Amino acid sequence: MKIPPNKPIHLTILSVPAHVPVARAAVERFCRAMQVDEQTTGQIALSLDEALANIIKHAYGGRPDGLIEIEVMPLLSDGLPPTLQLRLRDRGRHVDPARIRSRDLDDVRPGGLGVHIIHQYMDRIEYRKAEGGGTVLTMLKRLGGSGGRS
Amino acid sequence: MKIPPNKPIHLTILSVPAHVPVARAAVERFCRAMQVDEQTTGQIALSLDEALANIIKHAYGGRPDGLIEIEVMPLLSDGLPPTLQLRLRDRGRHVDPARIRSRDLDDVRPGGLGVHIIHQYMDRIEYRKAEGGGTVLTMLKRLGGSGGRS
Amino acid sequence: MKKDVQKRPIAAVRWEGQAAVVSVTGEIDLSCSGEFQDELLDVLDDKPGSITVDLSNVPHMDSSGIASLIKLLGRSRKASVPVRLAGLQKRVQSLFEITRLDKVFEIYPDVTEALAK
Amino acid sequence: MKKDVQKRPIAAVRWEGQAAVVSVTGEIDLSCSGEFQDELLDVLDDKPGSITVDLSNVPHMDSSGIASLIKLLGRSRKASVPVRLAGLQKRVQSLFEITRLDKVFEIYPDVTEALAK
Ligand SMILES: Nc1ncnc2c1ncn2[C@@H]1O[C@H](COP(=O)(O)OP(=O)(O)O)[C@@H](O)[C@H]1O
Ligand SMILES: Nc1ncnc2c1ncn2[C@@H]1O[C@H](COP(=O)(O)OP(=O)(O)O)[C@@H](O)[C@H]1O
Repeated sequence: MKIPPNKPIHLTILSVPAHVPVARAAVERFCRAMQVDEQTTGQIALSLDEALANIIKHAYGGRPDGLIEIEVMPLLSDGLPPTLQLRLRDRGRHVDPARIRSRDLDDVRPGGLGVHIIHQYMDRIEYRKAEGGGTVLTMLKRLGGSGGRS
Repeated sequence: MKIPPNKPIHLTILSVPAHVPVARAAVERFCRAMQVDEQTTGQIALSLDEALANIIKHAYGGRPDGLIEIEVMPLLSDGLPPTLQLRLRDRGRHVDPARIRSRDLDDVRPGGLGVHIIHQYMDRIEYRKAEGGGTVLTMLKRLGGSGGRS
Repeated sequence: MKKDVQKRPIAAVRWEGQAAVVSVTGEIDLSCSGEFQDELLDVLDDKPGSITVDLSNVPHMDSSGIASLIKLLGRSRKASVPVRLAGLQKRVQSLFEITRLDKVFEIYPDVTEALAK
Repeated sequence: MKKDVQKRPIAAVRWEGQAAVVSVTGEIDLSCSGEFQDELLDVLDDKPGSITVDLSNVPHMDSSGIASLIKLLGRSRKASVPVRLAGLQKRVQSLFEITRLDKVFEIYPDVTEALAK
């Protein structure tokens, strides 16, 4: 029984750190059901984790009552490699995407790595101002091989 | 960092079996984050599983394009034991709750056990006709001890 | 993509003389109980002297997995092939108890004890 | 409720002579990296000769967990206490590589090799 392609699942959590592992568990299980390999699953899970942490810390400034909507969708169409799309929507402070940048890697100190990690692991990242306020972050990860089909 | 009480998370899946383990993983991780013990977590996970299977098979008759909305909420209020509330909403065929019954346990044959399992494991079960069509199933599980608070 | 993905739900079938030992891996629910049943019945088609189903790597099973096992049990009885379940984790053991199927199936702590019968 | 729940994120601190071995369990993310950092710094307060952080039971760590470890490293350097990481799972090893922190931390395959230094 296969995960249907081009059909989303949705998860809505609050901007609290304790909800992050719940979202991560759902997305990891989704990847496993698609038979995505462990390495790719780990990269997707960590990117989700970092993106959620940033929404909690920066878009909502640590406020625990913000909503975060997560859409997970396997994209499958002729001529394109199977891809997982993660879309995160918040209703917090929107900042110019150009300002969303990690620190210099050589400047070793706590923090300032999340955005770098997402860029390393995901194939495409787009921040867009959401209608009605907040930000929509879309991340794409190619699954290669038979992923997404199986 | 604790799971906030009386605040829900929401998950929307399709009426396809492959989405069931994704929902289960989210709910299991939610329980673990609340430090619910393994036995109770297993009972909640299995009840969710059976309830989703029934919605897929009976409310949507195997159709893969039905929506299932899942709400998970820890209930915590003075004088009441900490409780997990699972609420499942479908938009499929609603049947008289009185007709939702498992087979006689002694009549051993494949199938006909799901509703029995849910009644064994959950403390309260209520089927209600949903506004706009379909059914809302609310299941409550007492967590005892410190669960929900931690 | 599938390089490190294990075969599921039945990881392997091993023969100890006439006895077939079926190793099951992962969660068994509606998303895989169909394959589970088909693969169990395939083992019966190979005419074993007995079938031992090793559930020690199954952290979760629902009533659809139970249905597959009941189907196997029914067919096996007709063929006079004993079916034994081994290594149930607590969560699965509890499921067999509340459905009273612990009285219907032969259940052993592990494969070694099941094969000793 | 908590009867079978393990202490998290730091399951245990063991002493081998002057060397402190910190066993970490479970996923480290924003929901527990604060506790993680506090508990690591508590170990440093006990003035060990070295600190080995056993990450072999950590399937997932994010940049907030890394931040806790960098904080520990900074403080430990001031106190001239070597910090060693041991047993990184593939996912965590990869995180250290893409952040180039595999050049900043001393990383060993397991605790035994870390303690042998
Ligand atoms: N979702 C977001 N909304 C607003 N600003 C963000 C968001 N994500 C990242 N940023 C900005 O980008 C910077 C770098 O983010 P990151 O690399 O994850 O490190 P850190 O979050 O530890 O500062 C943040 O400090 C913040 O200014
Ligand atoms: N969500 C539901 N909607 C409609 N009917 C249901 C639903 N859940 C259960 N039922 C009815 O109750 C019966 C018993 O369900 P169950 O014990 O789970 O066994 P099974 O699903 O294997 O038949 C089903 O056969 C069905 O007629």
